[in-house]
Amino acid sequence: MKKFLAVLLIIGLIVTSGFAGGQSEEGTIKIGAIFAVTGGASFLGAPEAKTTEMVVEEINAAGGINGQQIELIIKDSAANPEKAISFAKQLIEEDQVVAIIGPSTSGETMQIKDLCESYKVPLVAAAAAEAIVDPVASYVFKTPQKDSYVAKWIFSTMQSMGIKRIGVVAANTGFGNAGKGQLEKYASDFGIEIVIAETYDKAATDLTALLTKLKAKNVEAVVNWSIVPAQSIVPKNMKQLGMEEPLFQSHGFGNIKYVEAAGEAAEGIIFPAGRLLVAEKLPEGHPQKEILVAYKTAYESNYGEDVSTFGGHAYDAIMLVIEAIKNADSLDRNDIRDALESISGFPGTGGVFSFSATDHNGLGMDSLEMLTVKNGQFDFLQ
Amino acid sequence: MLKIRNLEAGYDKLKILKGISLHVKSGEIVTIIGANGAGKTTLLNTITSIVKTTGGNIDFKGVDVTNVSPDLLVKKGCALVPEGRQLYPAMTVKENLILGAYTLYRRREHKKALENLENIYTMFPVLEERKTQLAGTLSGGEQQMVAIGRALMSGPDMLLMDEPSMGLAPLIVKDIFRTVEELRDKGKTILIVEQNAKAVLEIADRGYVMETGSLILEGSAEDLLDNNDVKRAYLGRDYKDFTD
Amino acid sequence: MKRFYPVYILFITIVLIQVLTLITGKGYMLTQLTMSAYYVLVAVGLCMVMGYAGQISLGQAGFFAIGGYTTAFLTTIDFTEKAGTGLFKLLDSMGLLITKDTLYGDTVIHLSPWISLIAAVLIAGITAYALGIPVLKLKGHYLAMATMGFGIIIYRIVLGSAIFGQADGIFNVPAFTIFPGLELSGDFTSRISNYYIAWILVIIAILLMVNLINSRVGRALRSLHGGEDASDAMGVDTTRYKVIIFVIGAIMAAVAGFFLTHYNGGIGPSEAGVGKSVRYLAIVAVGGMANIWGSLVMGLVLNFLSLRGVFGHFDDAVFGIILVMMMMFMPEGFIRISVLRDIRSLFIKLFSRKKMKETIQEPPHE
Amino acid sequence: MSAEQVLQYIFAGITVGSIYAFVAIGYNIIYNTTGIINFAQGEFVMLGGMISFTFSRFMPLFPAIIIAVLITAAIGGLIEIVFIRRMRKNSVLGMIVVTIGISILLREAALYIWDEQIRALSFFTGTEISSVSVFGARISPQVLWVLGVTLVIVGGLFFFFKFTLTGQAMRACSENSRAAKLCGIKTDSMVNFSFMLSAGIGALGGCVVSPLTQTHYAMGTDLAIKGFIVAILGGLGNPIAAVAAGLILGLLESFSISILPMAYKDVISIIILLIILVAKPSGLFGSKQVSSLKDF
Amino acid sequence: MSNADIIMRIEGIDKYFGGLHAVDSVTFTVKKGVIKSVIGPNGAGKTTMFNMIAGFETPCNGQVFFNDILITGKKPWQVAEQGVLRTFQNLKLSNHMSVMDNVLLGWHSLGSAGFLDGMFSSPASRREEKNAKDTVLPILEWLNIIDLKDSEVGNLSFGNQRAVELARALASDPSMLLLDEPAAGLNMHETADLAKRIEKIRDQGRTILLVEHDMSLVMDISDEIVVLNFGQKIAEGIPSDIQKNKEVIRIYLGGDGA
Repeated sequence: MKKFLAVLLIIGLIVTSGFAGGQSEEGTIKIGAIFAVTGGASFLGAPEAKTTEMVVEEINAAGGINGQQIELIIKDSAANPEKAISFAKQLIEEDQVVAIIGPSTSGETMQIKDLCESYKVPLVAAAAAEAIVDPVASYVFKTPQKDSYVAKWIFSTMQSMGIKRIGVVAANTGFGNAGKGQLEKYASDFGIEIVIAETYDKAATDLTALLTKLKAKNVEAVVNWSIVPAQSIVPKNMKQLGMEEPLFQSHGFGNIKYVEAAGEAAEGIIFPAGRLLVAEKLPEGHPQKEILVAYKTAYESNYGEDVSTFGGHAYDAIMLVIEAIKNADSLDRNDIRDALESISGFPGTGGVFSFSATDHNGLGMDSLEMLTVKNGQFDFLQ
Repeated sequence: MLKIRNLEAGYDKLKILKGISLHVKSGEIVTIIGANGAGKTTLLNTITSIVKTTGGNIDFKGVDVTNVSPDLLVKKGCALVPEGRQLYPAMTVKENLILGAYTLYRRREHKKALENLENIYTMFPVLEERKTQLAGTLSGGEQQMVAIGRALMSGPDMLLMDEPSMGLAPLIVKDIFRTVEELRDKGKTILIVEQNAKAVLEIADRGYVMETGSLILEGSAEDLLDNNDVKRAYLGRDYKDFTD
Repeated sequence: MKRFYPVYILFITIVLIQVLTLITGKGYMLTQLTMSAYYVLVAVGLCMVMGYAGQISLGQAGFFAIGGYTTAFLTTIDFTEKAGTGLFKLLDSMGLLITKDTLYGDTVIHLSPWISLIAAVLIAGITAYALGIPVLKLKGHYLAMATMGFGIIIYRIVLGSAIFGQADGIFNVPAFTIFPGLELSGDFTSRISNYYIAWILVIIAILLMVNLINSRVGRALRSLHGGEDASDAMGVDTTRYKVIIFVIGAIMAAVAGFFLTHYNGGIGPSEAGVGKSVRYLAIVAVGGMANIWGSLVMGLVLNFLSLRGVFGHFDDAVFGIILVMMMMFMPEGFIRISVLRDIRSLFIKLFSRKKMKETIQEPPHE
Repeated sequence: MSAEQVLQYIFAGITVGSIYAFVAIGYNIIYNTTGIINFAQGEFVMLGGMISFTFSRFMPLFPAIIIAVLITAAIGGLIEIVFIRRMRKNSVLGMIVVTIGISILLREAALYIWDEQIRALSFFTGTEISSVSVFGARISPQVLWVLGVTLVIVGGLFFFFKFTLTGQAMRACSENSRAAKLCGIKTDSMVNFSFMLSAGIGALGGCVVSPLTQTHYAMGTDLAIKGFIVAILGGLGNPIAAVAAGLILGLLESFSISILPMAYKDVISIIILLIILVAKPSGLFGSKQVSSLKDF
Repeated sequence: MSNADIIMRIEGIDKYFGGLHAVDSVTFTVKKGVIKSVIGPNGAGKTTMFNMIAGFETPCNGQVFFNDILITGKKPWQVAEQGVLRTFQNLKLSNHMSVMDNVLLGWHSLGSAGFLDGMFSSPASRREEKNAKDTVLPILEWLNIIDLKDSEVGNLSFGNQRAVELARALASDPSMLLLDEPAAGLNMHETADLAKRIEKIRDQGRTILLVEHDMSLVMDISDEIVVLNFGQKIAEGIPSDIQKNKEVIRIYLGGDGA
């Protein structure tokens, strides 16, 4: 009998919690967020969720937007597209959010791109793939710099270093695949030959065999495109193999943890990234400096961990939405979309955003800097 | 030394022992004979608590040992030579024997264990010759010696033996039972469960006859040897036609 | 017939829930209820394989993915350029080509989902058959690992192959017009009809399975659970029965994958992951293994809550706890006869004050 | 392929193979005493890396590793007492489900204790960039550590099972647990000890490979699967063969990369698993008879 | 005797397990409509022989013919379809199924409804199911378990479980029954009942091959007996002869074989 009552109690609790969800106070501005806080892409989702929570708390403490408090509803999709779809529908219909930020991964974003477009809900994605804003869907925006800029930066740097034959390795994530595609697309424009391009598993723990394969092809440089721990395994394994060729990484390397994990092997890695990582080293008066330093200090003091560019993408997303709401002075999704599209010269962590009807990324080549690792720190590439 | 009163036990719904009472005095060889499936092995397994008792009690050296864990019984000085020998086939003869003295080693009585080992080697010189051989590769008779030796390693006062003659040629059976007699002469108390009635009754002091979970007869070995009921228990109740 | 009472109750409950959501203005919940229905379908199939026939499968998500990816792949290729060729003219005349305008102003021509539905069922069925014949000879850990291995292979293939969109999966999967006016899609306007499409599919599947369980074949399947020797000795061709029920489970998973992919408008590799297979396993376990209704109820409740994000960051942990706790404390599952008996005796106690019988009535011992 | 490259692939294979072997040894120890495949074995490796990393901030590396091994062993023992012991009489199906559940719980617990970030112990000798040249091929000193520790563990296990009373008692339990009980061996304690031992070995593996592969809360699942493939390949219940099988799988994978795209690496090893399962379930090194005369 | 009277011929079957010669070139025949018992001490190879006849193990050498059809190498279910049904010493019943379902499982080989029939509950399959129930009810009645038909088998007493197992075997209308220690675990009263039932089954024209330890039962009801020891056939004949056979007495009572 006790057992049965317990069962009844549990079922009752579960059902009520299911039906009771979604109740909220009136008069707040609801913003939805879908991040992969756990699961395979938690490297992205966790700092993103922390950042948005922090930002919203700050703004609410300072009185909110136009006197209204923000209610942030974060859903953890664990990088599952089907959950992202479920959550997007929930946020749009049930929670009636004015805009959605996220998801963290390109796959999820692409799965809900059409959804947001047909229900006319502004989506500001924190995922990188170019396809999110190309073709342009009028309601879909993204904050990370375009993959093609990254590829072009890498290639032009190679050009100046006189590198012609390269090997490319990428993780089997949406980010890695998209990056590999961009590299393959633009290589010939810069007179660079990709001798070999390979994909490795995102959970790979040893890549010496793969790198041996690259080494055998006598490449002059290696590009690794990923957001996963392999970013520090690749440099370590290269050093193990005695490969002295320069290693280029993507903007996914924007997390000092990977530098620490790679230790001395990280020295000299070259990668393009937003200026967040070198905020303090920026010259005074740079339009981004103030905001970068502010975000960085706030994040690091709040969570006791180093800031990463991924958190920065979410920071930009939430700030852009807030800016748009302010500018539109309306909670209508269409007004917010219009306001988003007309944002111009807005400094964020990823660069200075200027959206237009044809550009929903809003960043130019100059949003990136070529960085390197020097003495275990990020620094400008000289 | 061993006293059993109204013991009942079985597996799940299948009740095998239906109120067994027996006793074994110190220094005796007592045998329980009966046909296949009479419940003899279950009785020994119940004494060693491998099968749980559902009724009655077992008293060893004046202590109630009903349902105590097998290792405690070994410590108290009662060891079982199981049916089918149950050796560790992929371990050497010596390793098999040493594990018999596991409880001694645990009590740090290494010297006593070593003594026991020496005694066993004297009793079964062939085991010393084969001490590095894997037990699974020995002949049936030798395996039975290992099984007996292993039980003796803990230096028990009482030995329970389950069908030591099973699967052995008659000559070897004789050897084994001669060894059992020797053990009795050295002061061990022995309870043998056996199907081979003739052979075991020749060495036993007393015997019980078991049939479908109950003891139907008790008597001295000589009496039992001549008892027609014994034959009945083996060959069926219509034995009337059976004339010797 | 008596054994269909639960089916009637199920149908009434489904209607009641819909009406309830309508009255309370929580119609949006139908979205997750619809998605859960498809996962329930997978769980019911696994329940047949694992609960009734006693064959563990840790590869059910692989079959789901086969269904989903087959249709996603076939219905998203654009045949605009080939539309003039003979084969496509033929298909067009049979109404098996569909022209659609995209949100971005392009026009694409793609295959009708009817073709991909047949393909999905065939591919899943044939794969299950080819896999089942060697693998179902294995038992216990070996069978678990072999089926899990199959799941991983499917996962790796969809993750590694460009035609399946790699890590991004396939999106923009068109709606499936079952007949004019009834569309399988995630559109908010067709939410109620889709809720019924999903649940009627589940009811049909359950009806078929309840029938099967109570038939000659079903008896033979149930007898496999305790051990195959007895069934074998009674003249049951155990190998064949195991393989066929495995195929049926696989087809149910593939059909679920097909429908959910059209409902969601896309599919990603996470649907093929081992984690998903473990979830189905958890649902069947918590439902009481050999209990279709248990799988149904727990599949509905757990997926519904999970898809609504109720468990938050603890989503996986919840399923882990369920697995461990269930197996340890309630190996017969949550939804089982004795719980119903408990309910009944509760009522008896409340209303009649008669002394109730505590335990199952055991026939007298001799 | 030049000789130097071949050697390089061999080294790569050995590195990965030893990691797999660590997991497979753990599987085998538990399997031997209980007949259970502990699907949470990969999590022990993860715990080893995580715990040692945490302690290495307060103390030198080696004490930190020892503490990590001890703590993980205790966790293993605790798991046996809390979950496995009362489940053992249950069906195989139940055991599979429970150990999968435990692995999920350990993983999620690690996520909440250590978050999603990666951790890496520092190199035992040298640094990330030091490497040794062997016949022209290059190898990190940490790989030598991994190899060395693998060998020491294999040797240690051999000695333990062959020459110590506890080791012999554990073998006795696995060969004939009824007879072991009759010899006065507490089989429950032996099972418990086998969980501690395999957890400890897993944790030690997790520490040694951490500098190379890094430690991440979700690393266990993949390792568990690979470790299982290796255990099956070598023949369940045979830790020494597991090391050989680990190296074979590692080499196969590493040479497969030289020919095929790496994306399909796992498909290859799983197809090997399926073939072995169907064609020769007793493993590469076991005939039916030898596996009945289990030997360490 | 004419060949037509012989229902089963066992010709020189052999089985080795590793080095153990479990069954050693055993040859005997079973006449139609008799009760034939196989006896012998533990480890004599009785169960192994049973397993070989029923298709659970394949003999290393030799053949078994049933009604002149070779059945060695067939799978157990194929042997069962031929009409040779076995019971198990340790009761392999489906404990979670009802008595009725267990017994209907025995009827399985007589039915023909397949997966699709089952799923769609086709009229033919429903008719068949009804006929099946009509067939098995008298069996349940005869074995006094009709009142238990809806109980789960796992909850029954051991005696009743034995009865279910016998009912299950009978449900297939077998021409030959292989009974593996059907009296194990039964009390005297139940054993006496069982003896009567087995004789009744024989009187219905079925052939019975029996492995049993209870000598009283064996001697009471058997028409013929085969004695095995160490895998070899050492005697064959009618019960009274077997009881007088010196070799048999020796292996049962022991002694020097004098």
